[in-house]
This record gives sequence, structure tokens and C-alpha cells, in this order.
Amino acid sequence: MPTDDRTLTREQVLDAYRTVLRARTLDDRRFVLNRAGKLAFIISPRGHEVAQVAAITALQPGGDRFCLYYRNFAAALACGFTPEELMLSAFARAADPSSGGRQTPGNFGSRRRGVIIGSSTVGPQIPKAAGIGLALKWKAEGALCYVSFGEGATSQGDFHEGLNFAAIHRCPVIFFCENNRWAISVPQPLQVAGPGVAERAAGYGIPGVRVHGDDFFAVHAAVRQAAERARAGDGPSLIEAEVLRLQSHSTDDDQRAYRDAVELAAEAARDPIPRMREALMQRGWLTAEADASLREEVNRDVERATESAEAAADPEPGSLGRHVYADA
Amino acid sequence: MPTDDRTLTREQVLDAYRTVLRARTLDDRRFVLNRAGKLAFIISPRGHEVAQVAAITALQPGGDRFCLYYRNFAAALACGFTPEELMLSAFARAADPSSGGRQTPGNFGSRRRGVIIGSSTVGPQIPKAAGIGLALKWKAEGALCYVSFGEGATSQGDFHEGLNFAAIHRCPVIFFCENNRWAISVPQPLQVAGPGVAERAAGYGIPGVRVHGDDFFAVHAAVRQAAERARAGDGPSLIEAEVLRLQSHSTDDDQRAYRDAVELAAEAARDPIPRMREALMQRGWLTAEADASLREEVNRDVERATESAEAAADPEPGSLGRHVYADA
Amino acid sequence: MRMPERNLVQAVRDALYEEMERDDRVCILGEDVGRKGGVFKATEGLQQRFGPQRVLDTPLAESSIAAVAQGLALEGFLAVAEMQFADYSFPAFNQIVNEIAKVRYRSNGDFACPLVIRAPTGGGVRGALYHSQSPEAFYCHVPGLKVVLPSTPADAKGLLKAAIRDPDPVIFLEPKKLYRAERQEVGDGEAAVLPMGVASLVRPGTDLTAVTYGYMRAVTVQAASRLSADGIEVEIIDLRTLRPWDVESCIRSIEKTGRVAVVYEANRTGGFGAEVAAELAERCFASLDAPVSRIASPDVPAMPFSPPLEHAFMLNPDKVADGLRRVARY
Amino acid sequence: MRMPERNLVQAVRDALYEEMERDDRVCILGEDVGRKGGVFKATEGLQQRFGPQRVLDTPLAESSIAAVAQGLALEGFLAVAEMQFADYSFPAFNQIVNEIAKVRYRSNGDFACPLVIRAPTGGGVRGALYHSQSPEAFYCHVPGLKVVLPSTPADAKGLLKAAIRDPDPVIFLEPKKLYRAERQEVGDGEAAVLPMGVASLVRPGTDLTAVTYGYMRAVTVQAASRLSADGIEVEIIDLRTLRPWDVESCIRSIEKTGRVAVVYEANRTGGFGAEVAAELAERCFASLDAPVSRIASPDVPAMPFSPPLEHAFMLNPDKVADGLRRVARY
Ligand SMILES: Cc1ncc(C[n+]2csc(CCOP(=O)(O)OP(=O)(O)O)c2C)c(N)n1
Ligand SMILES: Cc1ncc(C[n+]2csc(CCOP(=O)(O)OP(=O)(O)O)c2C)c(N)n1
Ligand SMILES: [Mg+2]
Ligand SMILES: [Mg+2]
Repeated sequence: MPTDDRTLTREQVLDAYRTVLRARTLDDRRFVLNRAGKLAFIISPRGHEVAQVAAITALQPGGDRFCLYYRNFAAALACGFTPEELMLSAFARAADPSSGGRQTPGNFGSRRRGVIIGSSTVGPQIPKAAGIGLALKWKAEGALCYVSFGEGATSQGDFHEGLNFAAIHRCPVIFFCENNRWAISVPQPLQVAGPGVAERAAGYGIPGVRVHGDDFFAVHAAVRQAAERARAGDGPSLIEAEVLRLQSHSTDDDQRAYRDAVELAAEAARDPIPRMREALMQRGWLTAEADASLREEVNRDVERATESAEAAADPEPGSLGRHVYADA
Repeated sequence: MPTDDRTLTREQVLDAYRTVLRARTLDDRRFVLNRAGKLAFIISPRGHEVAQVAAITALQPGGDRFCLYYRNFAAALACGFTPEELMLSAFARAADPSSGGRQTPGNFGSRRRGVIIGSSTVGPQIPKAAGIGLALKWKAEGALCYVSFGEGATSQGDFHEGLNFAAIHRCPVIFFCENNRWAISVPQPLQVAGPGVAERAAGYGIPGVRVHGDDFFAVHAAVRQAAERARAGDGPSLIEAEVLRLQSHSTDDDQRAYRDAVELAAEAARDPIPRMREALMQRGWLTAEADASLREEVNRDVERATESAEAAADPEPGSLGRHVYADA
Repeated sequence: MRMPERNLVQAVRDALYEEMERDDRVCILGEDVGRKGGVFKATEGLQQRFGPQRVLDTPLAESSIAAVAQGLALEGFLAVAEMQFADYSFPAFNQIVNEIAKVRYRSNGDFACPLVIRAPTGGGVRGALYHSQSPEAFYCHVPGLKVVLPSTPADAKGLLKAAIRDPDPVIFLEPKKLYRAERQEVGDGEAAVLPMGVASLVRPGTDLTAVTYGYMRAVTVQAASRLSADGIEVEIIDLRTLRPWDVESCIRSIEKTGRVAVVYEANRTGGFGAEVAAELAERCFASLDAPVSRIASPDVPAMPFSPPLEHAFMLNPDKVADGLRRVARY
Repeated sequence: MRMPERNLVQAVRDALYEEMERDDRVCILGEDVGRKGGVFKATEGLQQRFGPQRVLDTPLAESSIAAVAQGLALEGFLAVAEMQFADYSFPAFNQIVNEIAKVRYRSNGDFACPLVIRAPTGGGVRGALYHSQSPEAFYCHVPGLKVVLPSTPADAKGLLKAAIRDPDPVIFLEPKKLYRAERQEVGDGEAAVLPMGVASLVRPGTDLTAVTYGYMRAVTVQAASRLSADGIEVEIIDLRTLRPWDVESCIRSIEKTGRVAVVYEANRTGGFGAEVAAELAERCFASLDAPVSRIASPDVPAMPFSPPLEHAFMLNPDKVADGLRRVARY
């Protein structure tokens, strides 16, 4: 697996870096709002951002389909959600494009962007993506379906059924596992029998690769190759990105209760964002000044997004019964 | 994989051969009764008998646990069900030891024999066996749980969940897949992505082996090795026995409608029972005369079993509501 | 011009055939639906006609069948997924209840999930505990789903066509006991389509209303003839669609008869008949001369294989007639 | 001697603790039940006390959680399996309905399957569509299962202890909104065990009976005080056990009051309240001065996240009081 990727331009990478920063800044802001009692519930992507954005950058938002999961806050930005839109979900406002405030934030959906509405349930998106992949194969327009999930989700029967179906029918699907080694409090050894998630692929006769999730270029290359296979009609791939969960599972959880303090401190020191910045600087694509001004710009965006989302209207109580059925 | 097994005595093998003949003779008899309108529904083990009996012969009926599936007619005999008992199920008589005539025949259960009552549903016994295996591990009495299923069942999410759980907790379980390459009318390529069932094992970090299901000694050796591993605390194994489905799926099916006539004829010529007989004769363990008198004995057994089962009483209508709950 | 005579399973097949001819987004998936044409022959010949893409044999995995159907729906196809038996829809329960039923609601109307899940339901064919269950109540409790359970060839055809055209997910349960029961002239094309949510008046009567559906329709009709011999005329309403169900037609009938029994094949406790009975008891309170009565199967897991036990379990014209008489004589 | 004050989730934990102390066949399994002690802390400290074998963190796979619990039961252990939310019990639906519930029946009594499946249920904690569902009606329709849904710390403790000792599988639903709602003195040991299938009289009254359970008990109590201010005295019955349910206590109350409303948090259509209403309407026909009324949540998939929508969805004392008044004034 190469750690660089010649297909990427400087602009693309800087754009991705901006998205990563936006995700982090928005997330930090959400925690401030949470502590202030203004936001009820957050699932943080902290530690996953680089892998998520690297993966989406290898695909075609608006053309491809994306079945995201609740931790895909950074991926959602990469798919085209704006900071303001994500803040609208956080505040459960009527204008939340995913669900109009009906679902907890993290269940992303936007028809025009190809982001398929998810649920909070762990796993069901995996065979659903196989079905979407089948449809895309029939349509033969070169689109593929990307589906992401944690390593905990791989324990569900639906993981197996989805991979088996997609592999049999060579559906253009990328199964992207963000393995942070924890499913809430359950560590990988109690979750995933055997060597790891990537090794499950061979049983289905499909490629399975493991990448360092903090290496933007490695993740991007793995997804790009899987995308090429998918678009060439060679079927699905399984990618396991090793990432860190730098926050507790959610704002309802405190991982210090079940994780080792030394390990937590060691992981905190391995934040993938500084690593990405360094890689860009080494390439001469980013200077300290450019980074600083980018961060300022991102801060301003986030500020604006927060203000306008906070000021936005709540759903009308009378809309409760709408969209249960088409006619309602 | 050795094709012989030094741990087997001549008596054991001849006993197994008698069981195989009993299964076949009983099954033939069931079809006669079915055509006469006396039996409603049959799932035939034809083609699977040798593999089933070889597997059970490597285990401890009465000590180990057995989660059988509906095609395990020969396995049930090997577990200690008598011909008469199986005929009692076929006729749905009150004295059917599995369910008192409540379930279709083929759902075997007998607490004292360690045969865990199954259902007609494809797949759920697989994770259940993991749970039984966990209990047996806790009890530490050296017992293991054997669970069998067709290759079609491997598509269920429950297959994956069961293997994952058993592998994580090193449960003493033998997962035994009888791969006849058909699930009713669906052939293996539309059922099992990738090279085969045995190859799924590696993803869970457990041994996976494929054996010729018509080779009594090979199947026996594979199961014996898996049993040794299980009893030694080394966890589960997955065995894929390649077998032939020499009958239609059930008496509700006619496989000539969807299978190639040439292939069917070729398979019919590969009946595993003559092959087992030849292997015994080659070893000098069986003569033509001994074979003939064994068959006569089996025929008499089957005759007696059929008569007494047919004459046995039906369940009382008033017993319909019993055993819904403990108190009823 | 005489219309062709069809039994219920043929009518199902015809509906699939016609809808696939009409709209090439319609496709079929499930276990054994292809070359074999389904274990009950509901999809016979369709793969030969429409090819293995539009009539797809899936792996033996109901959760993925529902999930794939949903994926197809999200991409604009109209999938008709078969569950080989309604008893085997339970591995797909999460996909149906948490995913399919809630797509439209949870996306605030941005996505829809039009698809049909067909499954043979009910007992009486010696299918025993795992080929006889009547699970309609589970699906009727799920906002976002529609549930259809027809009892005649023409209703099956007309409602399946409607279900395929419906913008929302429909659970379509087919009483397997009726698959080959009786033939009936069945129309085709647009004229055959029936509206969902409209009950049918099976038999007019003055003394008592029986609300029923599925196989129990036929049983209730037989029971009603027995009561007729005693001078009691039963009005029989076949709901056909269970969610939404046609409460107004039932109320109109009860306002006339003053008495009602709900006859259903499922286990009594918590069955869909409880919903019907509760609603009618409330809405018809002032018209009722007798309590709303439920005539249903006993609360044992499902129908046993043994004929005497099967008989003991299953409602038949005698048992239903007894139940109806009790209501009439209250 | 004063008994300790406990909230509902502490009472659940105490019941588990005591039963594990009493009988070493009792064990716990589920997602995050070990080191973390469960997402609601219902198993807090139990792994430390009883070790990782008896308090086992499972993979994230509900079907296998139910299946493993069943395997343990078949081998003589008494497993208490946790589904992290009742909404997430659906992947296990096949194991629960087709396997666990039918073990005893299908083996003609040769095997039994005593186990408990615990799950937090219901809404009101901003859990949105997938952490707020009230799926009790699904399980109440399944012969072979028992279903408990307590509403006070003492009931939770007493009934969980009974469920663990019960020879049959029990679905034990805990209203998460009440986990930390109020504290109550709760006894321990044998004296704390409560019988299943017996309702409790929450409030005596003369004018109207309200049959309820779970979180709605508290809401109904508040509603009843409002009616009391108008001189209408509501008798409140908390069913506590839904299958079997205590129909006799309800009938006795209605014979006195002549009026009844069933108050439940689940979606109205096909909810367990339909069973209660249908049965009471039939059995109490002669005593009723008003129709049996159902006061339930609207038929939308589940409670939305947005506070105004959550409020619009959820029953509260005002809405329940309105409903009760309508029955009283009929
Ligand atoms: C079917 C189901 N069961 C349980 C849950 C509760 N739950 C939410 S997230 C989670 C852990 C998921 O872990 P993983 O898949 O590794 O993803 P991560 O959160 O680590 O990114 C659990 C148990 C759920 N949402 N759905
Ligand atoms: C959950 C479920 N779905 C569908 C069925 C219907 N069915 C019974 S057997 C069978 C095929 C099983 O094939 P396989 O597992 O290969 O076993 P084989 O019959 O070939 O021995 C099917 C689809 C079922 N019993 N259970
Ligand atoms: Mg994880
Ligand atoms: Mg097979």
C-alpha cells in the first residue's frame, strides 16, 4: 500500500484538510454548546476525521451513494453538508436537511447528495448498501455505493449478509470499516474473532485491506483502488481503517471508566490532524501562516454556522404526523 | 487429511455402516408410505448418510450435545434414535420422542441423548450452539456441541454471529456444514460468495477444513480432530463436508425442474453407500454374505418399526394447549 | 367476453407478470423465485420471461432480502421481495420495522421506500409450527407499513397490483391454504387494480356482522350458511387490507346489525382482531346489543403437525358458527 | 428498620445482584454490561463482583445474544440477557419468537428455556426514533413468552427476581424514563419477590377506571389528581405484567366504576392496549356506561428528537386528563 497518491492535486488535499479542520472545529464547538446545556447529544468523530475525509475525497459526492454511520460527521462534510446544516441537526431545527430534527444528529441523509438516510441502528446499512450497489450495477452509470461502519458493526449478521450478497453479485460497493478498537466499552478482542476485519474479506473472495487511518494518502489510495475495481465491474472491496476514538463513545459515555488512562494519554498524543498537517508541510503544500489563516477562516465559518443554526426555527408541532406515509 | 483413521475399530465401523443402511432403508420405506398417502412430508438424507454417521461416530452421543438440522435423519440414528422412534415422528404419533407429533419430522430432539430440539428455521441453531458450547466450557466436563447445517444456512447472519461468538470465547463447538451445493433450487454460486464454506473459518481465526463427504474415514478423522481441539480448550472448528443431494429437497419439491438431467444422473451414480461398502470389503471387514444378512436384519428392523409406529396412537386433541408454559 | 379463471396463486403470478410488463422498474427477489418459480409457484415462468436480473434468486438470508429490496427501492426500482413463509420473515424484522418502515419519516420525506414484501401466511396445509404462523399483527402495529391480506384470486391480483404501485412499503400476506382453493374469473390490466384500505361486503345480513380476513373469510361464509338455516343472517365483511383498515364499512354494518364478531386465524391474544374489536367496541358503543366478540385461534405457538392437533387448533365452520351463535343469542 | 431508598435502575441492579448471590446459575450477558456496567448502569459493579464469566460483554449482535442466552438456558444456566434498547431487540426477533418462545412447546415439554431478556423501553429521554420505541405488543402476541413492564422500583425488583426464577422465557421491559425518576423504599431477599400476572391498585376511585402500565402510570396519576379537583375520582390499575395480564382485577374495578380507559405509551394501532380494551369491552359489556377508550401515542414511527415534536408525540398529564374526562363525561 503506497503512502502517497499521485492522483491527488494540492488543491484537493488542501480542501480535504480544510474539511478535516472544519469537522474538528465544529465538533469542539458542539462540546462547548453541550456543556452550556444547549445541545443534547453528540457523537464525536475525533480521531476518525482524516480517514473519513480521505475516503470520501476518493469518490464522487453527488454521483456516488453514501451510506454513512453516526460517527461520520467529517465524512458528511466531505459529502457536501455545510457546517450550518450540521449545526441545524445538532440543534434539531426544522431546516436540518437530514431529518428536520426528527433523528439524533449523526443520521445523515440528503437525496441530492447521494447520502442515503441512515438510522441509529448498528449494521443494517451494510446489506442495504449491497442492494443499492445492485441497482447501480443495473443502471451502469459508473456510480458506486460507499458504506461505512465501526468494527462493532461487523459482529452483526447483517455485515455478513451484506458482504456475501455484494460479492456474489459483484456489486460496486466499498465496505469501509472504521476500526477504533472499541464499541462503546467493548474492546476488539471481545468483538472480532480472528486476526481482524480485513481478513474477513478472503472468505467472500473479495479484496480486504488494512490501512493506517491517520495516513490521508494511504486511506485515499485504498479507497481509490477499491473504487476503480467497483467501477470496472470487479465487485466490492472491504477496507479496514485503523483509527483512534479520541473521545468517549458519545456525550452519554465516559471512557475513562473502562479504558486504561495510560493508553488514553498515548492515543491523545497520536491525533491524526497534526500528522496530516505535517505531511502537507513536508510536501511544501502548507506553511504555518497558511495553516493559521485557514484555521481562522474555519473558525469564522463555524461561528456563523452556529449562530444561524441556533437562531433557526424548530419544527412545527403540527408536522409530527407528516411523512409517515406518502399521503400524509 | 488422512483417508483412514486408526482410532476406529472394525466393530465401530460396521456399526456405523448398519446405521447408514438403516437410514437408507427407513428413508426408502418412508417414500413408499408417502406414495401410499400415509406420510405427509419427507426430507430425505439420501447422499448425506455416510458423512452424517461418520461425524457422529467421532463423538459421544449421550455426553456431547447435538444441534441437528432437518436433513439429519441418519445423524439422528447415529445419536441413538431408534428406527421406530423416527417412524413415530414420520406418522406424527403421540410417542414421537422429539415433539409428540407437533413438528414436522426432521426436527430432532431428545434431552437424555443430548440432541437439542430444533426448529424448521434455517440457521438459528448455529449461534445457539455457541451458547451451548459456552455453557459446556463453563461446566468443564469435556463435552462439546456439534451443530450441523447446509451450505444455504451459511448465508444467514446467524452463521456469522455464531462463529464469531464461539471463536472469541473458544467454545467447544464443531460447526459441520453438509454442502450439497443446493439450497432447494439455489446453487452454490448464487449462495456462497468466494471459494467455499471452509474458507470462511480463517476470518475467525479457527480451522476450516473441507472433506469428501462420501469418505467415511476422512469425515470421521476431520471431526475427531475438531473434537480433540474442542476438548483440549482450543475452541471451535468449521468442517465442510462435500455431499450429494440424491433426492429432491423434500417431497414438496422436484429437482428435475431446475437441475440438469445429466448432472443428476452422474450424481446418482456416485451414491456414497456402495462406496462405503467397497471400502469395508477392501479392508476385509465385510463380505458379500455379511452385507446381505446385515441388510436383511435392517429390513426386518424397519418393517417392525413401521408397523409399530403406524399402529401407535395419535396425540390427544386435548393436549393441544400443553407445554406452552411450564404450568400448563 | 369471459375472463380467465384463476386460483389465488395464479392470480398473484398474473399480477406480478402484468406489473413487470407494464413497468420495467418492477423486479422480484427471494429464495427459489427464479428457475423453480417459488415453492408455491407464485413466480413460475417469470425468470424465463424477464431474465435472472429482474427475477433474482437470493441467498438464504431474509434480512438481506429485505435490505436489498430497500436498496433497490431507494434507487427507484420497485422490488417485490418474497419471504418463503411468513414465519421466516422474522430474521428480516429489524430491516422491516426499523429501516424500511421508517425511511420516509426519518428523512422528513426526502426519501421513500416503495416496495412489497410478499409472504404465504397461515395454516391448514400440514406445515406445522414453522409454516403456519399468522404474524400480521406484528406488521399492523408498525406505522409506515401497509398490510394487505387478500382472500380471493381477484382481490389478490387487484391488491398486489395496487401494492406494487403504492408509494409506501407494503407487507402482502397470502393465505397459503387458499392458493389452490377455488378459481374465479379474474380481470386484467388497469381494470383489475383495487384500492387499498377498502373492505368488501362478502354476504349481506341483518342480524350480526362478522368482520374477517384471509382464510377465515371462507370459513365464516360456511359458518354463516349454518346460521342462516336457523334464521340468523350474518353480514360478512372481508377487510382485505389490514393497515389501513376500513373501519367505516364495519361501523355502517354494525349500526344495522347491532352485533359483531371478529374472526381471525392468528393467536387470539394481541392479534390484529384485538385492534378491530377495540376500535369497533369504542366507535359503535351506542349501537351494540352484544359485546364485540373475538373468534380466533388458541394461544399456542402455532399449528402442530399431527392431524388431530391441527384440527384442534384450527378454526373451522363449526367453531366459528358456535362463536357467531353466541353473539347472535346474547 | 428502614429499607434502603432506590430508584428503578438501582432496583434492577439490586435484583440482579441478589439473584446472582442466591443462585450461581444466574449470569448476565449483553453489550457493555461488564466493565461499563451497562449504558444505564443497570449492571454496575456486577462484573467486578462476579467476574467476567458471569457478567459477559458480548459482541454487538443481538441475535447471537438471544441465541447464546438460549444455549445457556438449555444447559441449566439462568441467563439475563440485556438488549441495550428495546428498539434493538428486533435483530433478535427470530431467535426470540421462533426459537426461545417455542422451545417447550415444540419439544412437547422435553426442553425448557428459562431466561430473561431485559431491555430499556419507551421515550421521553430525547432518544429519538431509535431509543424510544415501545415494542411490548410484539412480544405480548407470542405464546410461550411472558412480558413484564414494571413502573416502580419495588415492582421492578420484585418482578425481575420473579422473572429470573420463572421456568419460562420472560421479556422484561424497563421504562427508561423512570430509571432515575423517583426513589422508593425497596425490600430485599425473598420478601421482595412479587408474583407475576398480578396488577396493582395504584389509586382507588369510584367514577372511572384507568388501566395502564410503565411510564404512563405516573402520568395517569398526575392526570387523576386534576380530575379529582373536578370531583371525578379515577381508579388506577397498573398491570405490571402484560402477559399474562390480570384481567380479573380490571373487571372488578370496572364493575364498580362502569367506565374504563386504557392508557399506554406505544403507538395506538395494534398496541397492547388494544388487547386490553378488546377483552374488557367484551367481558364488562353489561357493566359499561361508556365505551372502553384508548389513550395512546399517535401512529408515527416513534418519538422525534426535536423537543417540540417530542412534546407533541408524548402523552402527558394534560392529554391523559383530557382523555379521561371524555370517558367520565360520556
Ligand atoms: C442494533 C444496535 N445495537 C446496539 C446499539 C447501541 N450502540 C450504538 S453505537 C454502539 C457501538 C458501536 O461500535 P462500533 O461499530 O465499533 O462503532 P464506533 O462507535 O466505535 O465508531 C452500540 C452498541 C445500536 N445502535 N444498534
Ligand atoms: C429462515 C428460513 N428461511 C427459509 C426456509 C425455507 N427453506 C427450508 S430448507 C431451505 C434450503 C436449505 O438449504 P441448505 O441450507 O443448503 O440445506 P439442504 O437442504 O441443502 O441440506 C429453505 C430455503 C427456512 N426453513 N428457514
Ligand atoms: Mg468501534
Ligand atoms: Mg444445501
